[in-house]
Amino acid sequence: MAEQQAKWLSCAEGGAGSEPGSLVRFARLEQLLDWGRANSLWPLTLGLACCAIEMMAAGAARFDLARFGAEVFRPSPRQADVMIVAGTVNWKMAGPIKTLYDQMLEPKWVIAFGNCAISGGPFVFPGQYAVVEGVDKLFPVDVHVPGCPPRPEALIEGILELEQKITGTRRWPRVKTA
Amino acid sequence: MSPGHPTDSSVSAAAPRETFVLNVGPQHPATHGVLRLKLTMDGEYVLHAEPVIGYAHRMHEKMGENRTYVQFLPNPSRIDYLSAMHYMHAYVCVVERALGIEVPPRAEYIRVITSELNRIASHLVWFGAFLLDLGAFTPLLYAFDDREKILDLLEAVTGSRLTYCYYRFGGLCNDVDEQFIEGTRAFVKHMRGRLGMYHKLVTENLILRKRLEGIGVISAELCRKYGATGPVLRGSGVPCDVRKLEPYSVYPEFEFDVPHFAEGDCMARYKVRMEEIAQSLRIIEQAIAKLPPGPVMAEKVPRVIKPPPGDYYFAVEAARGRFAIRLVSDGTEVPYRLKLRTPSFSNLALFGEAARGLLMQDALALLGSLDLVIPDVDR
Amino acid sequence: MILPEPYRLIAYLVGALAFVGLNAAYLVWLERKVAARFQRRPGPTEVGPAGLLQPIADGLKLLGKQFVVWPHADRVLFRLAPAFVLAPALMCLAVIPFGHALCARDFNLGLLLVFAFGSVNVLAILLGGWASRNKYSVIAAARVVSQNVAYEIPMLLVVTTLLLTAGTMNLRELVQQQAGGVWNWNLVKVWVNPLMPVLFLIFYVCMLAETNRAPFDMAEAESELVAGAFTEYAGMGFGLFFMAEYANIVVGASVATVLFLGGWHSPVGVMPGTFWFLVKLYALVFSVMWVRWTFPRTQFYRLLNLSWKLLIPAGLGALLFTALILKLR
Amino acid sequence: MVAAIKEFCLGLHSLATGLAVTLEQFFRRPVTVHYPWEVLELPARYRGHIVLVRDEQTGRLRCIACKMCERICPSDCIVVEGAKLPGESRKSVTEFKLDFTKCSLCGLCVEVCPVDALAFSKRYNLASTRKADYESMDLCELAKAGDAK
Repeated sequence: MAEQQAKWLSCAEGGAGSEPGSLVRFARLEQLLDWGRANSLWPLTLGLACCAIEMMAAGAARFDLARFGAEVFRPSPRQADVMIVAGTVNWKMAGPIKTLYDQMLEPKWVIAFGNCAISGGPFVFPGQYAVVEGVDKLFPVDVHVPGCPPRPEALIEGILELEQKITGTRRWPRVKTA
Repeated sequence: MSPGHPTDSSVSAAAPRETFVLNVGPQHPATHGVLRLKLTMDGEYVLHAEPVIGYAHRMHEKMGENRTYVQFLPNPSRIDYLSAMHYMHAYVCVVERALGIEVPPRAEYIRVITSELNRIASHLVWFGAFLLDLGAFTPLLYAFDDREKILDLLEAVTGSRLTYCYYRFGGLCNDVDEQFIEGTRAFVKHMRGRLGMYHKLVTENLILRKRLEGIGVISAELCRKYGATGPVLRGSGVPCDVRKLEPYSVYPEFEFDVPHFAEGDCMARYKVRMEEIAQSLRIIEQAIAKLPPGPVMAEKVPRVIKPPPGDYYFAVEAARGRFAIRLVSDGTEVPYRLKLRTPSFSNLALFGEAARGLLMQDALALLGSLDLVIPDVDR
Repeated sequence: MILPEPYRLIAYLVGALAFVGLNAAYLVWLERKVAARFQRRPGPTEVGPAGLLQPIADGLKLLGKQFVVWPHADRVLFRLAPAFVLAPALMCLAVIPFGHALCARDFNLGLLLVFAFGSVNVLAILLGGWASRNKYSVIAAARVVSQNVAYEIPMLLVVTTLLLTAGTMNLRELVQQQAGGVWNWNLVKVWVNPLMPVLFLIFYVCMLAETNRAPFDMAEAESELVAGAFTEYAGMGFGLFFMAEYANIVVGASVATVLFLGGWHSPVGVMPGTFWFLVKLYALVFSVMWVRWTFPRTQFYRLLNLSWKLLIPAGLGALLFTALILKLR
Repeated sequence: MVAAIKEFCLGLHSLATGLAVTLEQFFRRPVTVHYPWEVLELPARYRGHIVLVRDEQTGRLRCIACKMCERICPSDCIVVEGAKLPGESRKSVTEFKLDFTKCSLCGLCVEVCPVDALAFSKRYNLASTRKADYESMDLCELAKAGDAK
């Protein structure tokens, strides 16, 4: 068990910059592709716990992820671009979720949705044996959306944040909150 | 019209057949979360189904032994996040029973209203997700639309949309206002109309009826064998409801029926849940009409919760069936043992036997009709 | 048209290619918009005005995505299948008369060609599913083949019945016979054959099944078979399957328009033109989407039962009945 | 036979009603709130992460660093430090760190506070590329930033 955990943890260290490197790059073309990628983020259908319901709510009519072209939930990791880790990941699930991440094809992104995915959330206590304390220990995470569970708006905000990360600019206004 | 299902004997009698193992999950759209099913298949027939659980284990019982009674308050709502109110209800009630606290009537009435609203919300999520399993996408969004209306009401009172931490030992953390009551009244009216629409769009639909009628029959005997409760048991013709059998809170003061259908197929379970939404609306209507004034918090609640040593038990009817907590106290601030009896676990247990011989499509419809919440299975 | 034959054909095929490409891209957009409206939400709005740039973003994304043939898959067939799935749909469009003069290749056995090429697309999905070496893909591929074989029969029976009264397999002539207003369309010519509306209904159901659309979407039964035959495909490989689905809908709807809805003729009898063809075509496409976003999926065995036990006997009955009428008349 | 035909007709009718229901919805107005452009009004009791409250009269943070919240928190996500300012009888807060990534928004800290020094914020749309943004939120700093606005 401990060995397995250490193995998975070591995988994540290679981390950041998930895009495959290529020798020749075309600035304009890259920009165009990035625009395409940012506006067509197809998430993987992966619901783990409570937050998955809020993820479904974000796709439902009131919040409608479709407006940003991100409503095409793909059940097959091959066709998904962004993995929304919505819920608690425990060590039994760590293997499968790592496999899913590896099965997704480049370029790919990860949104850690909810406190459990970010750091294990309320399930962390001294001597706990089950919960992975943050999926960033398993693979690089691009956007963190805190909350328990976060509101669907927060997921939309996470997607916008990710788009900003991909294209470098933000097209939408920022919502001021008290 | 249904094809002959190969039983075990017919399989062994035939020439050597090639079977294969289909691994459904842990990430699969039909498993609603991180359940894994190992299906041994002969073509499209399921010969043997084995649920593999534990992918969403979150140590709730262990946490119960590690923290004080108050600190465990956020946990019950995360065991089964879809019926958070019921789980909170069971937890605060078991502690109240241990401490011998009398809860003011207004608090009990509000608990019933919020619990029943939560039950409707839970059934709506099930309705949407089940139809998504069957390949219909649109009802999911209609159901979520209605659910948002409930969430608005509950959020205004509790401050959160899903994992409410609202009940306290001895009452509630805050009172409801006139706006909530007006909103609930309006919702009851709205939901009655929408139920009619759901029946027109879904229940009467030929394709749906053909997909559910006579599929995945679960007998009362099978339910008894595995301890299945809730809509699954009621779909097998047993009018078993904790609210009627072991009345708690102020449920005895309301008139409502326990819907049950004898067929035991997916359609029966579907109809039970749809009928339960209507019954919940009835209860809410009565509770609002009778809502007494007064405080929402008992006066004599000790600041430090230290129940006398003993063994306490409390069961409620959650959206998925009987949820019970057994609390063993050793007189300290921390429970000695907190055993959770979750309905999804028992309901899932019968899947292996019930799915045998079904076609894969029907087996997944059966799985959907059990209405599982995986963290509730794994705890 | 003054261009010599080979050039004309090439020009038309390029045109057809553009038409299919545009249609596929924008039918996806339309589908997302229509689905959204049925579900009381706006659908794509933020990418370009009214989300019109959404298909372009999707296309770019798919083009820029890694395409991996995983080690256990059949390398050649896995790559071939996506190309193989789109080509037949293109070929079908070559004989469909969009307007009085707008037809790439107008020849006497046009209808036969459409059905011949129309059947190829099944093979492509079978190849894709089988070459993937994924259990879900193989199950889906097997389902698709038995489904399409089952539904080809009633479809051809219906068409044969229609041909008994029409007497030609030339698509342009078929349209010409329906000139002069809505009462001359094959759909409402009950005095020629009282079974016409029934024939259309059978044809429509078969069309849904042949194009693997809900409630008969066994190829991509998302909630059961992950992504069905396309589970292992990523990037543009998946994109081509996606495009082919819409190209097939266009072909199916075009054939239905030609056979039953009077092709390019206007319903009031004046001002015929390609415009009317497109209106009818897209109305049919809309109805296909409407059905998809309303109904749940059927069971696989019921789907086959429907064909073998209901549609084929009904088709045979209709054929016999029509033959009798023609003989007695 | 008659029953079969009747059922067939009823089935067709049910399909038609289904189509009619969705068509009716098709022509209704969408219910969507266009989030970055328009926002939903949050209820007064909405629970975001906690923030420190200032006293209306003195303008100082109400917190007296009694550490009740730190003790009751189920997830150990609050760290409070306080010191007695010269010439004062009660302590005042010098550091209030919140690990929001562990919080379960149960509200126990707000309820237990003897001087009502804690309140829920309305920040519901947090998202960041950096985990550190939420791992140790300095609520004193946040309160200052809130004043500056």
